[in-house]
Amino acid sequence: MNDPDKQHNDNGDQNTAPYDKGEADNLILNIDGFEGPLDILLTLARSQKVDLKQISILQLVEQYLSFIKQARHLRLELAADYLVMAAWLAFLKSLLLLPEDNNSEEPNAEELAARLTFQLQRLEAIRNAAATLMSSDQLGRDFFVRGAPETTKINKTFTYELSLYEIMKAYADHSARMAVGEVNLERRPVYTIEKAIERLERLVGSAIDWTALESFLPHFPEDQALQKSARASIFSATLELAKQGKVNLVQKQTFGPVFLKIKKGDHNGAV
Amino acid sequence: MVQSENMRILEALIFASDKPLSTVALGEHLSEGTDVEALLEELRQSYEHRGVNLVNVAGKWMFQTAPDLAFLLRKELEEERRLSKAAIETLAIIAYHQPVTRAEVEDIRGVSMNKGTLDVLLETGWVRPLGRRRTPGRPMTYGTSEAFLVNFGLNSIKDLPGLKELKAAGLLDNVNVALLNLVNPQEDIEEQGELPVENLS
Amino acid sequence: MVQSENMRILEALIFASDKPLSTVALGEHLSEGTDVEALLEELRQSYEHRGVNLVNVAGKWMFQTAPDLAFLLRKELEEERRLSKAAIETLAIIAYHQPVTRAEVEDIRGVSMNKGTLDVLLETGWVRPLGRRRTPGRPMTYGTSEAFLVNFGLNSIKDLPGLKELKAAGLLDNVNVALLNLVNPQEDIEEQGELPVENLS
Repeated sequence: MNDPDKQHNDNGDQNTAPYDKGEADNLILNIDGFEGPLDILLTLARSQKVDLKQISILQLVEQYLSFIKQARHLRLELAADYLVMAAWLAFLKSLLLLPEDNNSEEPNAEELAARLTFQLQRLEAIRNAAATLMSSDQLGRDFFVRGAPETTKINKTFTYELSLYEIMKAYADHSARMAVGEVNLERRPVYTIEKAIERLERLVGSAIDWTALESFLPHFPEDQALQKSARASIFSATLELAKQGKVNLVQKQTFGPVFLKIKKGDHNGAV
Repeated sequence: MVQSENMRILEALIFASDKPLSTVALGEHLSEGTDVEALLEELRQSYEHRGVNLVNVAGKWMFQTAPDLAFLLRKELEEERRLSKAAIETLAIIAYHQPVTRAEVEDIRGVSMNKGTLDVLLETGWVRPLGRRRTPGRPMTYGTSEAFLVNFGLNSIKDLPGLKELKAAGLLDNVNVALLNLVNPQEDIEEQGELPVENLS
Repeated sequence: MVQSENMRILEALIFASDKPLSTVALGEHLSEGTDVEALLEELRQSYEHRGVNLVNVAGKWMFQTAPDLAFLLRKELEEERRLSKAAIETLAIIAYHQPVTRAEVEDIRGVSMNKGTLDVLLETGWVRPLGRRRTPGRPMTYGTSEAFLVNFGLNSIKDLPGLKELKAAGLLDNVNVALLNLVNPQEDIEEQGELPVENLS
């Protein structure tokens, strides 16, 4: 059986060794071990060996101030809050020593002292509670739960929602994407218009009468694409020359052959 | 011992789990109209003197080893569970004063809170944020979790050791309220400053 | 039921352990000369008709939910899942190109296959291994299952719509038909738009 009462120590004074001057030195050496001025005040208050409700605040103030004095004498680095507390306590001491002035704007000394007493009591109480709590039975230390819990086994079955349309779409998209991926834009063989104009100007002079456009075409029996390009360029060149007034064009019917003939005057002029 | 089928089901469900199960969750496995509470009480009694006990923690049910066998099973707490003095003190303040703000914890301890302290406590899963207080600055308040109750074998925050005494002594009150009581002792101490704990239930 | 202290200890030890405990290991916690076997047998019997049973597995002892209550700890869950885009495309390729190896799918898709993709497809039951190909490395080939045909309302895999139908259905609308023909060169080449130049001849 656990016995929390053993740890329970509401007054905190039975177990606490009294502090005399020598202990105060000890206190100072351990200053790093304290968690702030309130912690030190509580330790000092305990040294009065009375119930916290009964402690003498004036005595506590003296204890603290002498503690700070000694610490400074030993040139210990004191955090600012220790000094702030010292200043406040010095102020409190002056209030406690002065006769009470009811009309004064100053805070009530008794109330300030009560406030400090309460803070010390509260800190002491929560420390005792913490000790009791931590010494009570704890899971994984004093009691245990099922070591090998049997968890719920979940038998999951999955259903997949998919339509034929989605499969088709996926395949179509894939095909399209791969198609784009494989495009290889080869440079198509081109018979340039410049070349065509040059050829036409050269040949058309030798033709006296109306001559079909076909007869001016270069021949590329091995290369259909180049042949097509040449046809297009020769036609364009014909139009260009007609625009420049160098040749006349005739087409007797829709889709019929195009005939061209050099303009006489220009020809003469050109030659 | 002849057990009813319902009791066998409850026993199996709670025994299988390493976490406490609520009466409602357990009831879902029994036919409607079953008096689950009564069955659980009966089951609890049948385990009362065994090596494993049925206990009511955090308002839920679980099996755990009997406390008197702790000597046999006691283990060192894992490293991660070993909390610093400051963390333990902070945990106690949060437990007894919840919902409590960081500033209030600092006020009670008289020192500003170390950066990591709250993190460590949140990490243990014992402390959780409880929401913001409707005061200027809307500070976050903290309290304890179900895991905290389970860890210390408490059915509710009201079962915290020494809580009644602390409350009666006014040590859980706000300083100003406490001072008011010191100056004008009131008849009805219970009335005033209801425990914030109530928010948890 | 009054239990002996020894029985309580055994009960607690087995309950709290995260693995089955041997008779010897259990005996170490009891005073020497205790008949551990007999105690365990007694404990086993006391749990025989309860929701939890003490069982001996491979010479070691553990608590286990009674077999007839195992259903309590099982949950049947049906979950609807969606296939990833990659999985759908892989499924489509397997359907259109079967029998096809993993390497071929990767080659067709132009990306390496994610580890889980084939697993997921096999899990759907729509894809199945068709056997190994008689080529070096003997790679596994995959195709669609009967469940695939049933699920998609097809009589046979030949009923899968071809590219032409995909186009007719408008699924390839945004695709340059001329480019698509690079993939399917035998299709529709005659209908390809004549170059306007031809009109001149």
